[in-house]
Amino acid sequence: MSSMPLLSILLATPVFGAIVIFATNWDPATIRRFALGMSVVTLAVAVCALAVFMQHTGDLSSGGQLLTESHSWVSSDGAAIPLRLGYKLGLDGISMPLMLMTLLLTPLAIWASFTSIQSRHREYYALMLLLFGAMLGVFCARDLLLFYVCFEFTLIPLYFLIGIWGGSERQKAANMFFLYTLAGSMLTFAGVLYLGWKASSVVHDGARAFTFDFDIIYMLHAQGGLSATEQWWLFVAFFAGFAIKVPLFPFHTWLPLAHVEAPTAGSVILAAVLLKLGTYGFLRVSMPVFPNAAIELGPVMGVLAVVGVVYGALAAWVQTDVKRLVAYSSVSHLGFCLLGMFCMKMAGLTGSVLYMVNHGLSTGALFLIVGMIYERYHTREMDQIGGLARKMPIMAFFLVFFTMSSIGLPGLNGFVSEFLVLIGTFISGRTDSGMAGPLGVGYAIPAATGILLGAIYMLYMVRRVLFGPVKEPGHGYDSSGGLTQDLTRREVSILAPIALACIFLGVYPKPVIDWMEPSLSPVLERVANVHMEDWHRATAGVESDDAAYSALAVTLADSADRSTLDIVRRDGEAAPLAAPIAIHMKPDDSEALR
Amino acid sequence: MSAIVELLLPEILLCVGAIGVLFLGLSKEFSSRAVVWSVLFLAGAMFATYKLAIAANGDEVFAVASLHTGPLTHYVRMIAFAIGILVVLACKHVPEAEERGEFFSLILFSFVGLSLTAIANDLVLLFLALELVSVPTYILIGLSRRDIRAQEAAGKYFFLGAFAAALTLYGFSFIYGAAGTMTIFSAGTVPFQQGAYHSIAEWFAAGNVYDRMHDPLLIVGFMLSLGGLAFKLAAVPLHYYVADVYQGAASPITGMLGFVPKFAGLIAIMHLLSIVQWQIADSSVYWGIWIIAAATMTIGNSLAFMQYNVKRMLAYSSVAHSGYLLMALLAGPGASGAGSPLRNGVAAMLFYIAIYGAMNLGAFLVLSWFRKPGTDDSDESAEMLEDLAGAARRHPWASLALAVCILGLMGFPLTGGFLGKLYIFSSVLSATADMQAHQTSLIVLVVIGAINAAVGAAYYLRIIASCYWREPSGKVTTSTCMGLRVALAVCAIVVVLGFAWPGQLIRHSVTAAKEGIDYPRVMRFHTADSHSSHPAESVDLARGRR
Amino acid sequence: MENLKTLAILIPILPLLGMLLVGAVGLRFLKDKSHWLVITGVGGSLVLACLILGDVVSRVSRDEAASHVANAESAVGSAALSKSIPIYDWFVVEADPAHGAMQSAGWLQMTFRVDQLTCVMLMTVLAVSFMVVLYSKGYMRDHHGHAERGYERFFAFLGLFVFSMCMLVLAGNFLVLYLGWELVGLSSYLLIGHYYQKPEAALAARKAFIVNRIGDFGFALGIWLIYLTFRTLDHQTVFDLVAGVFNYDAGHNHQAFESLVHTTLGAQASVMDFKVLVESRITWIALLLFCGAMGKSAQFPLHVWLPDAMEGPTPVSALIHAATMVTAGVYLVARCSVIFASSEIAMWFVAAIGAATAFFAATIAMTQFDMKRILAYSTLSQLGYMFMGLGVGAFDSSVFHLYTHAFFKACLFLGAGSVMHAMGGVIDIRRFSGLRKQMPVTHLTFLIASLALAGFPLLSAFWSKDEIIHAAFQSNVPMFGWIGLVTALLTAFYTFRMVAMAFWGPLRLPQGVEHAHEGGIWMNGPLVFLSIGAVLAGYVGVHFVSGGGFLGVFQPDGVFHEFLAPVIASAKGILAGHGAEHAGAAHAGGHGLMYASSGIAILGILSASYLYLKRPTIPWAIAAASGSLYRLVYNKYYVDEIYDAVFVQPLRRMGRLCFAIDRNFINAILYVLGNIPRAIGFGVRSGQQGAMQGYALGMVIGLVALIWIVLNGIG
Amino acid sequence: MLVGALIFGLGVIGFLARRNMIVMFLSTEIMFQGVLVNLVAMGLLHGNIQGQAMGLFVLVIAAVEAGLGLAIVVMMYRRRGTLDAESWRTMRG
Repeated sequence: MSSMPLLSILLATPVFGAIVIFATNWDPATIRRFALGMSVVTLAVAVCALAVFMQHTGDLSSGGQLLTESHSWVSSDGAAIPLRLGYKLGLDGISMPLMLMTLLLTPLAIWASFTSIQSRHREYYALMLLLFGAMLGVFCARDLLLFYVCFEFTLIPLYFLIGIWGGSERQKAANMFFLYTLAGSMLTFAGVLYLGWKASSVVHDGARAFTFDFDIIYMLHAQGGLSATEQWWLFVAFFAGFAIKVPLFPFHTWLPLAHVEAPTAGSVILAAVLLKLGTYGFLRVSMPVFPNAAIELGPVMGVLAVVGVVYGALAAWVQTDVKRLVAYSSVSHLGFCLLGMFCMKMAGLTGSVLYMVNHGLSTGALFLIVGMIYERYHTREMDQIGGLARKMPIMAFFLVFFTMSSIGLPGLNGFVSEFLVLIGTFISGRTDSGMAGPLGVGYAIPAATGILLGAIYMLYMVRRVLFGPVKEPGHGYDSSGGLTQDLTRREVSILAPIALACIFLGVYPKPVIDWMEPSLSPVLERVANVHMEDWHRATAGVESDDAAYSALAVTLADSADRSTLDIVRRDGEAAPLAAPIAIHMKPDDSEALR
Repeated sequence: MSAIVELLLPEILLCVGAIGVLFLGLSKEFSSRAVVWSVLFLAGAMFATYKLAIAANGDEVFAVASLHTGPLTHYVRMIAFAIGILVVLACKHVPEAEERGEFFSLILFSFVGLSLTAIANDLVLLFLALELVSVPTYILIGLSRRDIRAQEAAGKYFFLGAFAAALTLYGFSFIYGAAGTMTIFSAGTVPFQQGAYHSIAEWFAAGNVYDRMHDPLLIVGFMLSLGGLAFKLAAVPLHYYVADVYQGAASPITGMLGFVPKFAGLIAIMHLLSIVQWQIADSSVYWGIWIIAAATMTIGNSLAFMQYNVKRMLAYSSVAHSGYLLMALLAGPGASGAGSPLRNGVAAMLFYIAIYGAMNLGAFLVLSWFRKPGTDDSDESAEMLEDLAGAARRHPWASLALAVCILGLMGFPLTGGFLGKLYIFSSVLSATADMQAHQTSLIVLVVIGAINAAVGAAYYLRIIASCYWREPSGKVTTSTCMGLRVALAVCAIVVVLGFAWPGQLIRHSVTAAKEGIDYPRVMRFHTADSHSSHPAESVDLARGRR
Repeated sequence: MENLKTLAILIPILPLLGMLLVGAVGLRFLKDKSHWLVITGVGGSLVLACLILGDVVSRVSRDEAASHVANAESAVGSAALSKSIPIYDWFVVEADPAHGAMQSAGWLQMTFRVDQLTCVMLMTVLAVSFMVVLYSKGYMRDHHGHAERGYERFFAFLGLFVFSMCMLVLAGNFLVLYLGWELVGLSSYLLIGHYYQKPEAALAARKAFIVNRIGDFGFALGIWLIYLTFRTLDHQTVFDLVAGVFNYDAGHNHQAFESLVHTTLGAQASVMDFKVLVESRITWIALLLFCGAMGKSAQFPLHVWLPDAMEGPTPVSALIHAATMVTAGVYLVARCSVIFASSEIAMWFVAAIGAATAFFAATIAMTQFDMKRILAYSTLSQLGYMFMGLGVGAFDSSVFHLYTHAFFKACLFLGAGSVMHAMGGVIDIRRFSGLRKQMPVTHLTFLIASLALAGFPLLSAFWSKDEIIHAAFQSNVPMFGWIGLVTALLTAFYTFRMVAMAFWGPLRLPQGVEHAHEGGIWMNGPLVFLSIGAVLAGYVGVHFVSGGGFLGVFQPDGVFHEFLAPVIASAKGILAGHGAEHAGAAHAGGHGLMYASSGIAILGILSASYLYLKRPTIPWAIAAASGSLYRLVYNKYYVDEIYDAVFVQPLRRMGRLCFAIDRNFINAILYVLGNIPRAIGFGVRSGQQGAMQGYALGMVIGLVALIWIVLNGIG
Repeated sequence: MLVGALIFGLGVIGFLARRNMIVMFLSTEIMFQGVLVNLVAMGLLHGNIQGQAMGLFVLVIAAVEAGLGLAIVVMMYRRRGTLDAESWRTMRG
């Protein structure tokens, strides 16, 4: 699409910056400025990528890719099945908003760590930029292998970030984080390979190649490549890797540990972006490529997500450490996000993608604020600090603002996504529009209590920290590093853009949704097709004489569009004439329908 | 006669070099330049192999009953000599002045042995080559360090090595018993006299696969030799010596120990497997190898998990890696002789062994790079985890190299190790298509491999962590040996290059592997009209001379 | 239509602008001048509201003139009113994947809607808010006149509150209604927590927000259920659909209804199935919506937050807890009268809750000594009245009562505020009395408002309360009517108990206060205006008829009711359909009831003043005698404690349990998993004893085992 | 073949049982002889001389081993003073 390989430049700048920082040994001040400069340059490149993206939104429809570039990285086309490991980048409606969020948050995080990081600046900023590059890589990777490599590569910088600049028992937290995620992603690695191997059976414009290209893998399903059991196993393999990354209920114990120990900027990036890799993975890989399994396991995922929501909220309520509280709140929020994804409804999907962006913004900002408090009072225990509103009114304003955004107050971004997710789950059981998703009302109501619990623990935290009599740990605020009592101009200018983004997304999310919709509809369509087949198999069982009805069915199939199916099914019982007719959809029919 | 000389040119050059270096060692002032000469000779050998490879351009050449060269041998020689140069460079500072001559000549002899195993087409030559590989190493270990542990390591290695050699030989004798001839492959078609076959492969091809595979003699012979070779690989039943020997010897030597015998063992096993044309699917030998591979990986990783001495940890990690390599061999070349390492186990193994050699060597070289005040005045190479503590603070580049090599061993993306593991796992997976009967067991193997990789990550991480996090203990200094620094840099680069630009290496490993598959080409032979004159001439020579 | 839209948009924007300006600018420059910004903002939107009222009234009258032949069938003019005015697309909910493209129906717009009910509410809200803003300019100053700390923050949040209240009232679809609903909750949280130093204030603010949130939870479920059934959230379409469903079998021509069904649900929806679906779900929808109303208007189960909300500054209590926020619930039920009317159970439930709350709150008010607490409970009981009115079908009279109640309750609160201001923050009526002489203006306005509250004849509350009681008697559950009368008596009694103890009797002042001085002009002005409003507001709902009627002159069901008639016409139709005979709110022959209720009011007033002035000892004796009953009532039936025990503590314990599970259970599993390789290692390590023989032995055993396995072939 | 197997077995047992290093070395030599016998037997089976040719090579290697082995044993003896294999236990675990 674009002449200039924008995306590769986008990826290269942070990595280049990291190398330069690592190579030269400037004094900390220049390093800081350089790091910030590099991240802002990346932002600039991204803006022009956005410009190009905006022009072409037209052909985004039905899962089109923009700004794609692909060069073969390793290709030995020796014998029968050539090996083509591609380096393919591309952006579409789903990855663009997440990219923008990352591009907004990382420079701010780097800027915020000017005061919080006192030692070994060089490695710190180099690692931050490396992490930045890896994250961008994940979002715009169009090749499963590249996706996996970047997915893995984000682990190292963060491992060191937590390990070196973390809190008290940082090594235990870093180790647990690294090994836990790695163990999960090892299984995913096996899944990736199996998928790549299966993909070679896809005849794509004539040639069959052993490749990991997303588009070919997406075609895999269309050509009926994967049997139901295979899909099920692959779904489980990818589930292992992604579920640990998104702290889904049983696997979330590493998150509070990692957050409490990570330095401010580290936990901002961890919360805002890294958790999203898991959900993004689900959306980008698990849903489209294994739709049968996605539907089959939908209820299981639904239950896990809902338990996650309630569990996270309750656990957050009893915390004494502010950071751990916010960490558990992200467990609860991401439960929502997954719930939205598995309700197989456009509302749910849009809601979950929006949720990823909103959660990133609000929780990222909350962590920044907690970091700022920590820089001043060197404690995160709620019972040691209190009544800060009097001493730090500006900070109080921002804290209340972002709490409201994360609770989901209408008018701010949290509400939009929360409402969409819940309404999607609510109507997920209904069949008359499109097809029924696996989740229904039974999931929506317990999840809705999540909003309630959310308000309770967030306000509990706000009251303990801001209101009530003023309590300060012993020595008052430490004014080293030019920190004034209330937020310095720098800190305010860090939080302000995030606040503006929250308001914009809350009041007028239409442009972002316009991007998302065309990219999400192919995912839904693929799931819809599958559902049709299951539904036939169910009703087909009812048929007595196969031959006669199939002739009739074929004629019906061509004329009827999807919506009449319901009539046929419902009225089937009532009217004696219309024998229970099932519409027989052969795979190529679904092609026609697309 | 000229053909044989031409074929063996690299080896001959190396032997001459070794002897030359031996003499150089005698005189005081020349001994310092021994290293330079040995590097020169190694480079010469490489160049000769390169010339041979170009000449043969990919097809089989049988000089005499017991020798053959082909893409596989060229690949093996190139890799062997390249690593050889690195080892020699790295060992510059190890031997004392007076023993320098013997030291380097022994290294050269060991590498000659390695390249001979590749060429060997005859059980006898194969065994000789294996011995030539391991005997010098016994002495090298003894020479490498003056303290008592080196002697103990040498002793242990010798006794157990001899024991294993006897085992292998015993196995070979049984194979000979079954087949009746020593040569593995032959180009000739006409059987010498009724009933006798020109080569084991011919014998195997003659009968149908099933009863051949279940010929008792063959099975016993096969398993015994497999056992003996497993010692070289340090596979599980015979892995006991690894930790003590690796800990005893000096780090560069341990680096070489990690690579040379393992590579030789693997080639020997490849020879054995190609005799039976990789048809081990339906025989119980498949399960034998399966168990060895699985056990090696698991036990190797578990033991490594326990260690605090970096050398012992890396020793057990090399055990684990032999497990991965065996797994690749189990996958076999893949029915359709696929063109990519993703489908062809042997190619994956060849690619991975090359990368592994560099990684392993790199890791040990870094260890020898960090010196700590040893018991007597001469400083010791770092061993315990504490020695590495906080190394990153003062020597960022060296610890970066260590981190790169360790990440490679772990199989982390952006290092050759990742690609290696990728190829091995995917070739095993694609092998499921070929051997339907073993579909589940192969997938289980991959899962075990994946879990082991994760466990492996745990203890590798500990090394990196101690480098980067612990406070520097202050007494760690670095050695000044230039050669070591160059070798270290080259290893680290090779590991990273393995990921960034693996195309070339893959192409070579694939062609080499392909050649490995067509071994049982008793039927196929070079007709007179084959294109280039040179090989035809050598074929007549082979036929003629019988 | 066009100017209506611009006006409608401007109304909320002005207070918002005021708030933003104060927030941004106020902190540095305007220090104590920031109130001007908010005053101008609220004042401006008040003017605009009047303009809109004028426009709507003219529109309605034009229809009367044009169609005086047909009976009240609204012509083009007021029909246009019921259309919602789309402002912009907010976000998407439904896009049918099959069609790929996004149909517009899927988009939820931010829509406004201006009709009679909105005008009434706007007038009430903005008038009272304007008064309160003026009042708080005076009130929020400490003794020597300059602004308290957080002065500008207070005004900013006031602006936010007015903005959100306007959004709530102007909402065109349920989503915007929910938006306004939550924003109002937020602003009440911020305002109650104004004095955040005091821990109780912070606790009260949090409690208010969370209880509101519980209500909103029910409300949100209701909205989703509506969307699930009707696939649209627009008020008008939903109401037409419901009306259509329930009039369907009434033989109307239902082409219009079927076409509407097809437009919203898509061509294929079968009408019959839709009808069955709606009938089964309507009760659920109504109850869930009412749950939201209960949360906001502090009805019985969720009323706990209102008394504690008195921690906030008095203007806040006046504005939020008297006139505007608490009435949001009533407005919601009135707006969705169609939905409520169509389900018997819901109507009964609303009425029951209303009655219970009214009676229950009145009893508690009798025993309280904190003036603001008494007023809070009196608000509770008046709200109970309004919901009872709604429950029995008298939608217009309950809105009328809301309208009148706003004026006198705000006046009472502001009066209490000026007393508190004078008494230096003391509000316990036992510690001072006889302020009559010291604070004549406050006393006078307070007296008028109390008379109105008590239901003294000819004053505003009398008319509206009487209409509700009358409708209650008419409804199929006369028992509500009796509860209404008894509560009226109690209301009169506790109101004048308060007035007597505070203003009459000998002059007593709490320590440290030399003399009670009147508030400045800024405080008394609004008081006077509101007291006048308390008197005159009633007459809007009454029309003069010669002969007959109460005192020969007055006839209930005046201009106010006609004005609201079209809004609740469909609801009335359904109710009539259900055979409930009480069509109109009141009609001739109800005069007997008027006399009875005015008698009760006077009785209550005299008895309270007599008891508390002449014989203060008697009430104490009664209290002592009733012993445990008194204590029960005094402690607000221990509702707070019950809630705490039943809900709060178990949840916290569950939370701790979850965290405990998290910490040791799951981590334990991980620890075990992590150590498996270590365990294997230990096992194997024993074989590594370092002796060569040991190694060789190991090797041989291994090999033999291997060969044995291969030989007898386990494969 | 049986005889070869017997001798080989003897060598193995000798290697395991005895602690004295020289005896261990001797038993490896015996194992080699066992293999030699086996080779010759196999040669007889097939009637070609390749078996014996291999045998000769084996002898040569055994000699090399002997030379080297004894040198190492002497070295260890000089270092440790005893011939007992058990004494060499410094590295373990």
